Amino acid sequence: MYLAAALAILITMVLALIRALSGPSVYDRVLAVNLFGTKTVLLLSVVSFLYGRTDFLDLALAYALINFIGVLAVLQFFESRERSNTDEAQGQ
Amino acid sequence: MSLTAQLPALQVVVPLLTAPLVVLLRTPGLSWAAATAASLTAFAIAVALAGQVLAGEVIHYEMGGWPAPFGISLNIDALGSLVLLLVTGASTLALVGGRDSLATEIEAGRRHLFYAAWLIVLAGLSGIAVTGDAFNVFVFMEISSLATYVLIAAGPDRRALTATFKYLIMGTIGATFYLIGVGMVYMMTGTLNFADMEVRLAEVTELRPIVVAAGFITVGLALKAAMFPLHVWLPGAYTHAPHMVTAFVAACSTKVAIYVLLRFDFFVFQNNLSQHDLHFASFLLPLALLGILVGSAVAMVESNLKRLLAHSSVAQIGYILLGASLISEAGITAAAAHMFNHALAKGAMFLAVAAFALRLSGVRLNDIAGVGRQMPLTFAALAVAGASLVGIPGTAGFVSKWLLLQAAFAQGTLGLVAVVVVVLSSLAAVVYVWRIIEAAYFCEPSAEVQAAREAPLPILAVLLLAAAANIYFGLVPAFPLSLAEMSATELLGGLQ
Amino acid sequence: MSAQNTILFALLWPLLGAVGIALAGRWPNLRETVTLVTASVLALSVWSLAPGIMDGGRPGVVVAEVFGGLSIAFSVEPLGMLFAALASTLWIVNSVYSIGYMRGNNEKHQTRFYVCFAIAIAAALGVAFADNLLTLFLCYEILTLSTYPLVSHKGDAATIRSARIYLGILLGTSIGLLLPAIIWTYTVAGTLTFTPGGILEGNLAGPAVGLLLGLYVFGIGKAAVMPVHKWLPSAMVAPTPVSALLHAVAVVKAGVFTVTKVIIYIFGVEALFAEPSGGWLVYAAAFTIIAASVVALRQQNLKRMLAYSTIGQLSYVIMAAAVLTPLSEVGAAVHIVAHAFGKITLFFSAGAIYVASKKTELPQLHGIGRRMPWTMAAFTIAALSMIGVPPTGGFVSKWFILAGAFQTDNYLAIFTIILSTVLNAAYFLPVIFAAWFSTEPAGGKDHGEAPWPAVLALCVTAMATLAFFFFNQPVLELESQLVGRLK
Amino acid sequence: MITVVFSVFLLTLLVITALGVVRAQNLFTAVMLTGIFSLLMAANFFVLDAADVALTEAAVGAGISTVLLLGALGLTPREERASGAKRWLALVVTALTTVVLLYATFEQPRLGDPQAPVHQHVAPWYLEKTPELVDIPNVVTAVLGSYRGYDTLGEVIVVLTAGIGVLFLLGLPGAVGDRPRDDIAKGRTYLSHHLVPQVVGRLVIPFILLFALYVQFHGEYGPGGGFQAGAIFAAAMILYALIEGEREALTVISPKLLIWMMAGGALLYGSVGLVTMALGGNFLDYNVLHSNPVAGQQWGIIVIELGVGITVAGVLLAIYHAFAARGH
Amino acid sequence: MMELLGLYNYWVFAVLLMIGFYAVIARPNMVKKLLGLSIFQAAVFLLYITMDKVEGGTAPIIQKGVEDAIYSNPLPQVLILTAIVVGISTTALGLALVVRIHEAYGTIEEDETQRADLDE
Repeated sequence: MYLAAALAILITMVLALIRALSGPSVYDRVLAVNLFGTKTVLLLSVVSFLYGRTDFLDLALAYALINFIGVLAVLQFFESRERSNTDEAQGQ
Repeated sequence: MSLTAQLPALQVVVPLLTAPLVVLLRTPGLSWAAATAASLTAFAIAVALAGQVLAGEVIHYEMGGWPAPFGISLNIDALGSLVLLLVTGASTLALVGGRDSLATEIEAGRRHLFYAAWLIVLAGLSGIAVTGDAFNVFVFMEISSLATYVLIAAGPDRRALTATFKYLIMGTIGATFYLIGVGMVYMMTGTLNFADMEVRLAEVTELRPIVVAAGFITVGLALKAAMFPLHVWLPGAYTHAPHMVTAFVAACSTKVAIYVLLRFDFFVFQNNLSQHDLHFASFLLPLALLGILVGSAVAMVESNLKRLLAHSSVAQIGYILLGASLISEAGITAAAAHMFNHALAKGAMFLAVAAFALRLSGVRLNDIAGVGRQMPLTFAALAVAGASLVGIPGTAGFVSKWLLLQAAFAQGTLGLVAVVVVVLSSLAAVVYVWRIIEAAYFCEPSAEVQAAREAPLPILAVLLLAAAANIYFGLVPAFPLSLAEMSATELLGGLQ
Repeated sequence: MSAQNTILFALLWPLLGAVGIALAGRWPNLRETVTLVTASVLALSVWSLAPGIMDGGRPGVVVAEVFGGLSIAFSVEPLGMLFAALASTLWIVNSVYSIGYMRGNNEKHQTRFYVCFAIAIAAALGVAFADNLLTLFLCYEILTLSTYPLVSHKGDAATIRSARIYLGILLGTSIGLLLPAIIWTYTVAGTLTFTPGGILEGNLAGPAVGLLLGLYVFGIGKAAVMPVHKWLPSAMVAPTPVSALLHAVAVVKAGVFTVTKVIIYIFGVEALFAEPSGGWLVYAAAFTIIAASVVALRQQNLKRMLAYSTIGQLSYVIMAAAVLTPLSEVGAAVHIVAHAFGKITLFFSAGAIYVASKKTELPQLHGIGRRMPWTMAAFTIAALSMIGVPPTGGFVSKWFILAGAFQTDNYLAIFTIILSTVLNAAYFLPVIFAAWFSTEPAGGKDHGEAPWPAVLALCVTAMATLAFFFFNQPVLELESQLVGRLK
Repeated sequence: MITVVFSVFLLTLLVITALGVVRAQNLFTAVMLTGIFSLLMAANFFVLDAADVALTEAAVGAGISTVLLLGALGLTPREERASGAKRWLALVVTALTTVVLLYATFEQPRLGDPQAPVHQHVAPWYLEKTPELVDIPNVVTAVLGSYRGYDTLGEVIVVLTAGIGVLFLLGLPGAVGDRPRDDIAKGRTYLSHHLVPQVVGRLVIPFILLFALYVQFHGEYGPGGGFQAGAIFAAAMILYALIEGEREALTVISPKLLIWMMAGGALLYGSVGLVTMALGGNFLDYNVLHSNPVAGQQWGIIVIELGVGITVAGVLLAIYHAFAARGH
Repeated sequence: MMELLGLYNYWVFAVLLMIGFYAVIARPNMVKKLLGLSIFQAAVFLLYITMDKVEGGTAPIIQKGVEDAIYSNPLPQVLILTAIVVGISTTALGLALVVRIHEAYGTIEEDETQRADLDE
């Protein structure tokens, strides 16, 4: 049961990775990274159950939080870049 | 426990914990004073430890009170003590004399961070010299490296940044290689303690990973030690760093890497890998010889004083490695003695460069033309240190060159090649040191030079002290030599 | 004062003198007085050692143990005694002369000149008294370094270039060849102490001996065996008193002295004689003698001619030592003295001519004997000594060298001496002849003798050259101790 | 068996991602892929029973490191200049290194081999003695805090050095360099007109901080400890800065306080060592801290972990602000 | 088969090392170099963590009441915790340098900065 879930997650991870590698737009990549992070959280949870160490679910929680912050940082980065690009365009 | 018994820990802890304090001291003067005091204390501790070591003791200390393979133990033998003296001595001299020089190069608002990084370098290098644990070496290597990057990046122009970046990349590669090697040794022995490794290696039957580990450790440390041809980071880093940093770092940091190299190869591997000495020598010897030749040759044509001295360092590192690669008592004695003597000579020369830089606009050879008459004492110290670098009798450099040549002679035909190379490079040293002396003394001074005055008292005092040490240890070399001889006996102790 | 203390005193006194000279630098008269007093006291103290040495005493003193059983130590033996006595005595004469020359020429940096001179003398005494090769090497290098400022005295670009050659060759050969030779010696023999009979016997044999000898002979660049002679003509840019110091008092003498000492005390005369691979040295010396004489023949500049003459004369000493017979070893020692007196006179004369008339080239010297009779008389005597005509000192040493060569039927040496005598005559006699008997070219400067201290000095040394022919017994007795017996 | 399969799968993805990082011309893409790389690495660590390391790798590699890289990319060109040149020498050197390593692998112990030397020496002692000598469940924390506490002190100093270095190079308005704190743009951030991140962020920050404290003080019992806690705390404050603005973040934790945190944590750690020395023990010998050595060990570990946490949080935040302020 | 798969981790370590190392020495872009450096270091983390696994073991956090549990080796984990910290510290410092280099040179390509240095 857990194994099947794990397998499914792994396959999703592959798909996310393919999207991240091939792009083509940056938003594809951002989304792929976000998806990948989510899948990692899931994988961790499933593996904890598989190993019988459910006390490690904290870890998955940490991953989820980190993932959120990471995505926000990326967004901020984009916003700032677009802003500066438009500023430049207006300046010209 | 008595204070004496705590000295090995204090050796590292004093500068290590003064560093965060210095971060909090925001006035440059106060942070300088704290750093100098910590460095002086460390030097005093190193002297005390050297006294104990000379009395025939090998000092052990268990960090956290945990016994050897489980906790980290400190282990100070003769070679370690020698390196400690170099590190703390160089730092103290450079700090005591360097206040004015550093004040001109680093803006006041950041100077406390600079001094903190300086102390961390000091602590890191001392930490490597005292520890008996292979992974702890890595940690302290990274401590000292990271802080050294900060010090070098503080250099006056933008080239300091690129030089630091190059050093950062190569230094990290070196440290990671070392980490790979340690990992493989750990994999096959289950321990990180040097002494324990040696014992447990004897039982390992599958030696392939160990051989590879030996290779990685040697290459990694050779990178850190700036062995030819892995020295490419060194000239830039030494040239563009603040002058006092160069004086400090050039005197000791590569020697610490060589120290670890010797420890690993002689203590851990030599007994357990068949023909390791042969491999070690055949790897090291040609590179050492090439390094000597190339370093000397480039130094002969360089016109930037610091770059010239940096290339000379590449050659001098070759001397040390050459001595070690002879794998004889005489050779290692020479190597250890040369570590000490080269630090004295090169440290003093870079101090003199710092003194010149305080009074002149640059340190190229034409910038210092005729300065000998305006700054006679500074220049006299530079000349003495230069003589020591060349190996003129009566100076410290002569003693180790003598020992090195003697050790090479004892090696037969291959040794004769080494003799020829050393002799050639000594001649090159005559040339490049002479170019400095001639420029400073026998060329017509420019208007700027004519207005120059003698360097300020602190740096002058330190410089003269260093120059005097070059002469003193040339005439009465008993102290470093007995440490060097003890080191050789220790390193080769297992071989007989 | 015990002999040990005298040795230390003799080494430290000139250094002390140097400090005194530096302090007195602002008052030229006081400075020169200090120089003269220092020189006189030094000569006296060195001479006071002589009786003890004549009686077979070998006082020694260890200054410092360095490492590996090596030490900085000094001791006095006959050869060193001779060299020390020579150097310290000639320093007095040279100082007197310098006063005349430097003042007459209005030279700059006179204080530096006298200070470095004193240090060079101290180093020369160190070379003379060295008890082992390490000490000798140390003093040898100090001598090189302390004479550099003297050679580059003038300070212009050409002078610096020449001085660089001087320093480069001397330092280069000593570090490149002499130091390896010393270390090699130490490696095989385990000691570096000068020992009668040598220390290498039984430790080194075969072609290695010849090789080691080569390292020594060419490593001691000061001995100016070709091809490491280039520094001597280069050093001619120096003021004349310095040339005198180089050629007669200290530097080249230190070179040949060291070679002789190495042959006698390191290799051992008999051991080296038994080893055919060391035989090349006679050839090298012979070649240098002839070649230098031929080159001297073609010089137009007086000082350059004298320089090449020196190169030839030095190789006399080398050849004498290399002939390896007791008589020739004595001849080598004696020739150091004889050549010293002769050559210093010649340089003094050349300097005096320059001070008085600013003339440096041979063709300018026609008829100068009439203007400067004292100077040219001294010059003549000295030149005759160079050629080896009795009654001059040069004859005595040549006699011994020849006798030594005959002892072993070394026809090469005999032939060389005869040929070089002819060549010496060929380049000296025309100069003398022209000076006395040709007529002076018109339009020259009207001048007389040089300042009196210079003339006095060169007359004294010329007299010494003559005197040495008659009163050479003490020197012979002293040096006969070198080889134990005179066969 | 399961482990091996997981490992093989994850590691293959890891290699593909690494290749992607190296090949990507666009540095932003490379940074994104580095994030994936870290997540994969962390997942793999977790599969290999290294829970503490997995947590650290996630917090540092995927979190802080990405944020810093983006911060730097904001200040530098984002496109790598195309270079067609193949570096044959580099290829040969790397290939040679790899071949040497592969050569060594064949005599190395297999994954999970219980007979491997590493499991015979030293490590069993830790597992066996920790309940008795230190009595905390997380052996990793025990080794980190006590047996190899000296290494960990070194680690804190490494972090501190990085902080010192970045502040030295880039300055931090209000603490290092000439710029005052007010120099930084106030109020509006790039995210301030996006409602969802604003609301969610404000909601989540207290929980992240709470979680950081949990990781800090639960480190003796589960995965975690000062280092991870410090990183998570820093991440929370970075989040605050992202949604509220740089200057607001620097008002909450002032630059001066950041410097005090950087130095203070290390000093706290070191002073534990000095106290043990004063009490007659060796440096960092916690046994002497309490009449009961086991309690002493626990006290010691708690205090030094706190020191680690403070320094790491201070340094990571300071570094982030240094990069961010450089852009304004 | 299992025997060889048991070495797979080491091979991936070697390959990752190679990828990272290549990026460091062959790519002129400094940010890329730093990314390569982190891959290079991460490879070493993998080497260490691979060592700690024991077949059938679990993370070395001792469970109350479970008597016969096998625990993996805690020591490599501790070492790698330290190494990760060192890695991020190096990256942070390197990035700060890159930012400063960009400000000073206007480029972060190493060959271009070298040319600029030579022109001085």
